[in-house]
Amino acid sequence: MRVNLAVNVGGIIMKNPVTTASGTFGYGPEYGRIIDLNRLGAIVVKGTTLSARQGNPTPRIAETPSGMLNAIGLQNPGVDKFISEALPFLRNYQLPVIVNISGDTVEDYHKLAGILDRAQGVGGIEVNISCPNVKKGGLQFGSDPDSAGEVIRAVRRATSLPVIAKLSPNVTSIAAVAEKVAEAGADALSMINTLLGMAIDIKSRRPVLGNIMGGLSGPAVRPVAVRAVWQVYRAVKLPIIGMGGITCAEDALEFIMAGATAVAVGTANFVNPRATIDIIDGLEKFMLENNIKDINEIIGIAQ
Amino acid sequence: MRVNLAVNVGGIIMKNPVTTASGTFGYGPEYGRIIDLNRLGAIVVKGTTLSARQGNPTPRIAETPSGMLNAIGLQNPGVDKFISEALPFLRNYQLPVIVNISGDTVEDYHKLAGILDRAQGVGGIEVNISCPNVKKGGLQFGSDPDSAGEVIRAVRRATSLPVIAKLSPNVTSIAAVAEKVAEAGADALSMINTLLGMAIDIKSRRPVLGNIMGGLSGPAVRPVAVRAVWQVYRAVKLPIIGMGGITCAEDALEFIMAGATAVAVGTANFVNPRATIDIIDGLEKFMLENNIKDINEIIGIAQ
Amino acid sequence: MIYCHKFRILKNEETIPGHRLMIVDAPGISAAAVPGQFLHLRCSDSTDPLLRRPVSIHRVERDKGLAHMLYRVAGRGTALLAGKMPGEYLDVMGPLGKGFTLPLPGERVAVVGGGIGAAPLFFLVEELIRECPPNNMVSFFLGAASASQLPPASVLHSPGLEVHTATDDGSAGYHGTVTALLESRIDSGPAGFDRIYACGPAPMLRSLVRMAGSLGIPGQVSLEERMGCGVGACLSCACKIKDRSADGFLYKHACTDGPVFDMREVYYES
Amino acid sequence: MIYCHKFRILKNEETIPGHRLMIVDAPGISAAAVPGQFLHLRCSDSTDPLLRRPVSIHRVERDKGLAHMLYRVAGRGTALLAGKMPGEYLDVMGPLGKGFTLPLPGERVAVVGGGIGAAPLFFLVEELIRECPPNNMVSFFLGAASASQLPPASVLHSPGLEVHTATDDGSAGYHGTVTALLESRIDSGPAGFDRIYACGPAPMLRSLVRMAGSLGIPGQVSLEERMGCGVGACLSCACKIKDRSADGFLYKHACTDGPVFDMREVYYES
Ligand SMILES: Cc1cc2nc3c(=O)[nH]c(=O)nc-3n(C[C@H](O)[C@H](O)[C@H](O)COP(=O)(O)OP(=O)(O)OC[C@H]3O[C@@H](n4cnc5c(N)ncnc54)[C@H](O)[C@@H]3O)c2cc1C
Ligand SMILES: Cc1cc2nc3c(=O)[nH]c(=O)nc-3n(C[C@H](O)[C@H](O)[C@H](O)COP(=O)(O)OP(=O)(O)OC[C@H]3O[C@@H](n4cnc5c(N)ncnc54)[C@H](O)[C@@H]3O)c2cc1C
Ligand SMILES: Cc1cc2nc3c(=O)[nH]c(=O)nc-3n(C[C@H](O)[C@H](O)[C@H](O)COP(=O)(O)O)c2cc1C
Ligand SMILES: Cc1cc2nc3c(=O)[nH]c(=O)nc-3n(C[C@H](O)[C@H](O)[C@H](O)COP(=O)(O)O)c2cc1C
Ligand code: FES
Ligand code: FES
Repeated sequence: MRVNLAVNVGGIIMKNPVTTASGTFGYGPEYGRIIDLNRLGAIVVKGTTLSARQGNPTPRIAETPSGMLNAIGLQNPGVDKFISEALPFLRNYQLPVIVNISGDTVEDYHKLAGILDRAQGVGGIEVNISCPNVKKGGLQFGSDPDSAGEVIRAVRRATSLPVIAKLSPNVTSIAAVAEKVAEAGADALSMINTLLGMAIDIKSRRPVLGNIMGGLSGPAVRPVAVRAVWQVYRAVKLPIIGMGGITCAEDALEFIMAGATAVAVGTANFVNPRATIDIIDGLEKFMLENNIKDINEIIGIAQ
Repeated sequence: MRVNLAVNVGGIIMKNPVTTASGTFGYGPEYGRIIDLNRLGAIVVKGTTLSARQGNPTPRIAETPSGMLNAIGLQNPGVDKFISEALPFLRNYQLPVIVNISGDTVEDYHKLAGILDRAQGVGGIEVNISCPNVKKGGLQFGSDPDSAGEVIRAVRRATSLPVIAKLSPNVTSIAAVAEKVAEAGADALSMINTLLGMAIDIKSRRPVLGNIMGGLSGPAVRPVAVRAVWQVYRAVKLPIIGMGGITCAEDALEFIMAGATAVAVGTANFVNPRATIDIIDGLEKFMLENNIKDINEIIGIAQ
Repeated sequence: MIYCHKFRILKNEETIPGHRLMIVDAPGISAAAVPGQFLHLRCSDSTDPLLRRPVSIHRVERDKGLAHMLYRVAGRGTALLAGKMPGEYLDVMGPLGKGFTLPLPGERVAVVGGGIGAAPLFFLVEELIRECPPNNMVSFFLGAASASQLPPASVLHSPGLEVHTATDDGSAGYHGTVTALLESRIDSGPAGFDRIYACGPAPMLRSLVRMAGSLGIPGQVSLEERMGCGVGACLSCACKIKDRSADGFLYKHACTDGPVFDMREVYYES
Repeated sequence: MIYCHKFRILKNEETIPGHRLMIVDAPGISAAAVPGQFLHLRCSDSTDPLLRRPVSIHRVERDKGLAHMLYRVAGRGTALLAGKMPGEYLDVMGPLGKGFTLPLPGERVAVVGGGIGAAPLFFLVEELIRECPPNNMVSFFLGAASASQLPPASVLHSPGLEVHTATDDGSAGYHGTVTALLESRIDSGPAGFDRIYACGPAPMLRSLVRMAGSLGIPGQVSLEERMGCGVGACLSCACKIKDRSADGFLYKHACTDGPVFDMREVYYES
């Protein structure tokens, strides 16, 4: 039997449903020395802003039970350098490159989308309205359904590329945000970004992270992420890229059965740099063993 | 050196800052066969409603990475039976008994508070406006600052007992809810209740829990809980009972340093039935080793 | 008295494929335990996996102060248990739950175990042999998927005991389910049974309860549910028990009201 | 080539109190590694603790295909490492990072290690001895809290090598910090140093960098930061490196730009 793993995420054709979570996979070359990037369904690169950002003071990460906190603070060289220095490498690969963008203002998002629209080799834009680690913008946009819609509308106007809205779990109703960004013209949704968290070093009596608060990711958050996908799948008709604590094919299947069309692997890359490949292989094996011809058959099957 | 562990939580005098999280410690006798209940700073009993509740279908729990999901559904015998059958046992102990209450309507909460106000041996009322596992009421009240305030106001009118509002982390701004319940007359706050989550059984292709969604608790959620305490400590002046993934004295100290006056132990009881006692002993040891005379000195010290 | 601390492991060996016998040095537990009770085990010091795992007391050797457990390696927790070496210490809580009530003098007893459900019944059979002879006849019915999965009942040899086996594939004993075997014995023989004790997978117990009910034979079954606390505090291990309420049932708790319940009490949806 | 799989542990023994030497059978790694590089270790199969732990390559035995690590049992991850038995397999990723650049022919070299920071310097000293003799004089300065905490440098004996020790409590060698010892040697002797290599706690490196700067001696230091990925993907291991920007620094990453940096590049707040 041959099985079909290909999925269509709002116009982005992925040869399998496995991509990378922004900020956990650099720009490709980092893990390209360990795995064959061409096997991925798509790659989502580190969050990009209009101008370069230094990021937050250290420590930037802290380990927590089955998870980690990060407060990187969107360190990145800015969109122009991204296009001139990081994108050429990625053009060598046969896979959609999804660029994750962040801004301080709606105008920033609009500009970023316009610049990327003109860049060669960009397969889609993931709009991060949910970063808990920057002072302005970020989570602020993502926590209010109307502002979230406004950002997506601005991006939509600037580009014909597929637009993915990345949602935050730090809200009372993620479905309400999903509805607004759907109305605003998003082609797909990705979820979840990190949960706002913190840790305290009882020896120094100070927060562990240089930035005080950070984003919680990893297996610890998986139940929250699966729930978010489940809820949003019922609320809107857009394809979903599910993420949050995925470490293996079984985890990925939880998301797919809850309603995700694709999945992204984040923190697990740090633990097992071959996690994405193991998941792709594991999905295929599961399909063969369970006589599933097309992965699309089981999207949302648990609903 | 003698150290002072006693704290005052909105009028509830606790001989040490360690209590139990509602729903994880039954009504006392369950763990009373293993530990000396008199050593606890207070006991918070299982959620009580006006009339008896059957609770949700099984499975009611599922294990997740460093955590667990529960959807018990507030199974309880109703407040009258609680008073006639569970409370007499607790009157034998020298410790404040805090009764956790839940209702479908604001009126329910009002009535419950009135009934408990007249019962002998109740030291305080914890108002659960954050239970994710019941159809009506529960989380619905807790997710909207104004409804939360309304519930607390109704309880406040019905009783002169200390009123503790138990907050949900499933909101965009927990500080905003805290402000409203403070205005409404709460004497203290407790946080966090469980995070809304779910798990899917990929074999059956169905949600694991009988109730589909459930509440995530245990060490996995600790960073979210510490963050909530930190934020609320800055927003309102009320004492906080911190909880969420506390397993040992070091964890408890994280909460205290973030701003909690007391801490509650939940899921950890299931893993280590002596967790509460170990934490009390551990806090005293920490104070002796670090020359802290009064636990109150370090409340919020990391701020 | 509920013990809860680390006990030394004396043995942890595969017995039948995929199943292991663990013996811990736990005099207090072995002295206090009654058949049908269980132990709640912490499989790892890490918070993942977090919860304890309930495992029945398979046998006790009171004179040596030992408690035996027979477990199937089912998932992560039991796999971690399987990795423990003799000499290591295991965090054990117990004995927990309500055990079986012994029969009346002279009653003819059928003890029916399906799969790993047989584990606690060895303790029961030994207790029946010890407490009830020579008046009670005990027939132990053991069912498994195939011959290799049958726990060896030879340890139990005693004059008053008959052991019957059934396998799904017919590789040993009766070819069919253990319930069908019991039924055939009741049909064929003159000697019926006055009391049935059973433990095994839910569908087996269900058909057994129905059969016993229609034959009017009283008995007890041991039920399984997911457990958090093991002591009645978390209300997770709910089992439906018949009740005159509108629902027709109320939830009791396997860890404290059970795991052993009267067959007539167990509520099954029709 | 970055290896990432399970390697067999050949040895895992306490050397000095609280410190252990682990040897893994990893021919590819030992052949490819250069001094100053590190390995990223998964301490447990569970998700708690979740992240890998960076540990330097302490030495290699290329002929036997072995990689050595010398580690201090600092917390949960290293405690789990300490529990591994020879014969078990360890998930190792590496070699990672940029190592030390060897000196110019004829340069007099000071290698300065504080505490467990000495670990990677053994590999460096061995490489210096192998690659640079007879032209380079190598002085290895080792500092620790007390005599019992000094890693034995006897393994390194070689004609071109001088070993000097310092302890905080004076129980062995110079009484004081290793930086003070180095300073005293520079002051007293006619022979200064042309190049300094160092690894150790942040305050030690800071004062060493200042000293080397004021004396105009070039060199390299190995920095420590909390690491996620180990390959430059997560941007967590940020180190401040001097830069002409408004901030005066930019963040480079210990796992890929380092952990070894030029002393003159490292940015310290004044
Ligand atoms: C009262 C009682 C007595 C038992 N006695 C025995 C025994 O003597 N021998 C034996 O082999 N097994 C026994 N079981 C079943 C045993 O508890 C499970 O096989 C075990 O918990 C599986 O854990 P795991 O981590 O290996 O599997 P996983 O599937 O990874 O476990 C995931 C979660 O589900 C729970 N779970 C999984 N299967 C069961 C189950 N069948 N019953 C309850 N919870 C389950 C686990 O405890 C855990 O919380 C008993 C169960 C109960 C309730
Ligand atoms: C490039 C590099 C090389 C190193 N080489 C060695 C070596 O050869 N020998 C040795 O003993 N130690 C070395 N360390 C330090 C070693 O990584 C830490 O001691 C170890 O991570 C502690 O883990 P733990 O779980 O035992 O401690 P915990 O304190 O429980 O760790 C908690 C978290 O903090 C991180 N962490 C704690 N201390 C450090 C630290 N000093 N540096 C970076 N992260 C830390 C851990 O990785 C973990 O994520 C090196 C560190 C780096 C960055
Ligand atoms: C170190 C780190 C950096 C991240 N950076 C970004 C980012 O730049 N933009 C973004 O949208 N999400 C970022 N995220 C969030 C992840 O993309 C992902 O949503 C989250 O980590 C949950 O998935 P996981 O549990 O698989 O890691 C980052 C996460 C981590 C751990
Ligand atoms: C099995 C279970 C039952 C619970 N029942 C209640 C309840 O009845 N009322 C309530 O306010 N919280 C209830 N909770 C939430 C806990 O009191 C606590 O807020 C939460 O579990 C976080 O703490 P923990 O991580 O220490 O368990 C319950 C939690 C669990 C695990
Ligand atoms: S396991 Fe907690 S009530 Fe039974
Ligand atoms: S550890 Fe991830 S960038 Fe250095």
